[in-house]
Amino acid sequence: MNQILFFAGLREQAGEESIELDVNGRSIGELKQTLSSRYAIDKVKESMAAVNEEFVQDEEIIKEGDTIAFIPPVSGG
Amino acid sequence: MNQILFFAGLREQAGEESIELDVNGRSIGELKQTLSSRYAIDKVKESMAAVNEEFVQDEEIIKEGDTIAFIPPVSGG
Amino acid sequence: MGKNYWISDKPLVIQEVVDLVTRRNAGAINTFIGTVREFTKGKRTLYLEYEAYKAMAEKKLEEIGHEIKEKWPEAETAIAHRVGRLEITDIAVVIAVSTPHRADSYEASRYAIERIKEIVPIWKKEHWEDGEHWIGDQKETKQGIPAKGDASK
Amino acid sequence: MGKNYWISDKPLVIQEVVDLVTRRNAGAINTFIGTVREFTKGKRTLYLEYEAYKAMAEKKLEEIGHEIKEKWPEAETAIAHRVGRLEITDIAVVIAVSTPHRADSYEASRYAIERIKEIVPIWKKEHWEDGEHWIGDQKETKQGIPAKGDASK
Repeated sequence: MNQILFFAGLREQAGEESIELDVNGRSIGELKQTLSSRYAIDKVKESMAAVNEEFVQDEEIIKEGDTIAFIPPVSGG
Repeated sequence: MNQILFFAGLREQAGEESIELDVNGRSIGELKQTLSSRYAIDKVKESMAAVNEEFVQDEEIIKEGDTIAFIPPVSGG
Repeated sequence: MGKNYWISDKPLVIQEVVDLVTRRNAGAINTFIGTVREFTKGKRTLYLEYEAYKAMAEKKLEEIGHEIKEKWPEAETAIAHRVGRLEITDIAVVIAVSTPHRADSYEASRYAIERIKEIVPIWKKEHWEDGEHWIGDQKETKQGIPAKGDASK
Repeated sequence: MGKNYWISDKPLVIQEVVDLVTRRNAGAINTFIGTVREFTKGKRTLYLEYEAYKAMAEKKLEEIGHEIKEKWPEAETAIAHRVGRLEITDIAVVIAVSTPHRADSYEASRYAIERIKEIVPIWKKEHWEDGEHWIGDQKETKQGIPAKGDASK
């Protein structure tokens, strides 16, 4: 299983802080596609992604147990 | 009369924090000359001068009651 | 505290951040303090809410410290960022950088705030009289990993 | 305190200087803190002594504040400088500048420290293991009045 985290405006769109999905072997790009089309969380498209707290590209392949976070445009400082 | 103030290395050379001299009508340049030749305070030559707490040039004419300060190279901060 | 980079839901104390970088071989400490401003382009903010992906945000702050160390080997850096509800004039972020000489302290501190705005997963929501909105300043809004050192200019 | 520019023989408190420039319309506060460094070019400092022409120094600090206001009309500035004996890591100067946006706070703060080193009648004497010496960083060492804005670059 994989935990998927949402933050800020993306969290509000998702209606959840996190969900669990088995996406082992899928790419981040594919997961974005799924979240956007099946769950209507289309803000993932403008978000960066992190796996286990490190930024990754859409090509990154998800492994069992990875935590995936979607990072909408940041605005700290 | 005029009060003449010395600071830092210049004060140490003068041996005094201040002296009183009547230099009404003289220029700052002339005063530097006097201090340097008659009182052996030659560091005034590398110093800026202030009259009543404002920087002035050597051409400035001193008036009765003016306070003259000699400002060696500053090193605050 | 034990560490130089942290996210907190408590008010930030400038002196605590400065203390972490004060040392015998530094002659200069630059601090940047980000506060909540009331008006932005004529629009009045009532208060802000900050949210962070805490574990990752602390890691990324520390990573900024490492980037600074690469660019300015003699610099010491500490950064604290607050989350939760902040009122006008409250402190959102405190950066402190100490260096032997002053020019580096300014440059490294500036580098830190620019990088925070690029790579640290923290978000603010503005609350106005007529609504609210999550703000995204991020330079990199498309997919991709923020490049190291893009902020240096 | 009642004023934003002062010379003190007491330890400087960063927060007090920052408080003077904190306001609802500032989103950024930059502070520069000058501390006593132990080693300069391999030479060990034991302690420093700072001396000021106090009345004129406070006037000149205020003048720097006015120069900043001309260049950055929305900036608020406060500067405190300490005199007397200072030990290693003690704070000699605290500058705080608040502005609506961050870039100006860095630039104005930098301007302030450069101008302090040009026009404010304050001197430091270094005490080393083998002697002591009054330091003169001043850019204008010949006769003449330091020009306004020479520090801006």
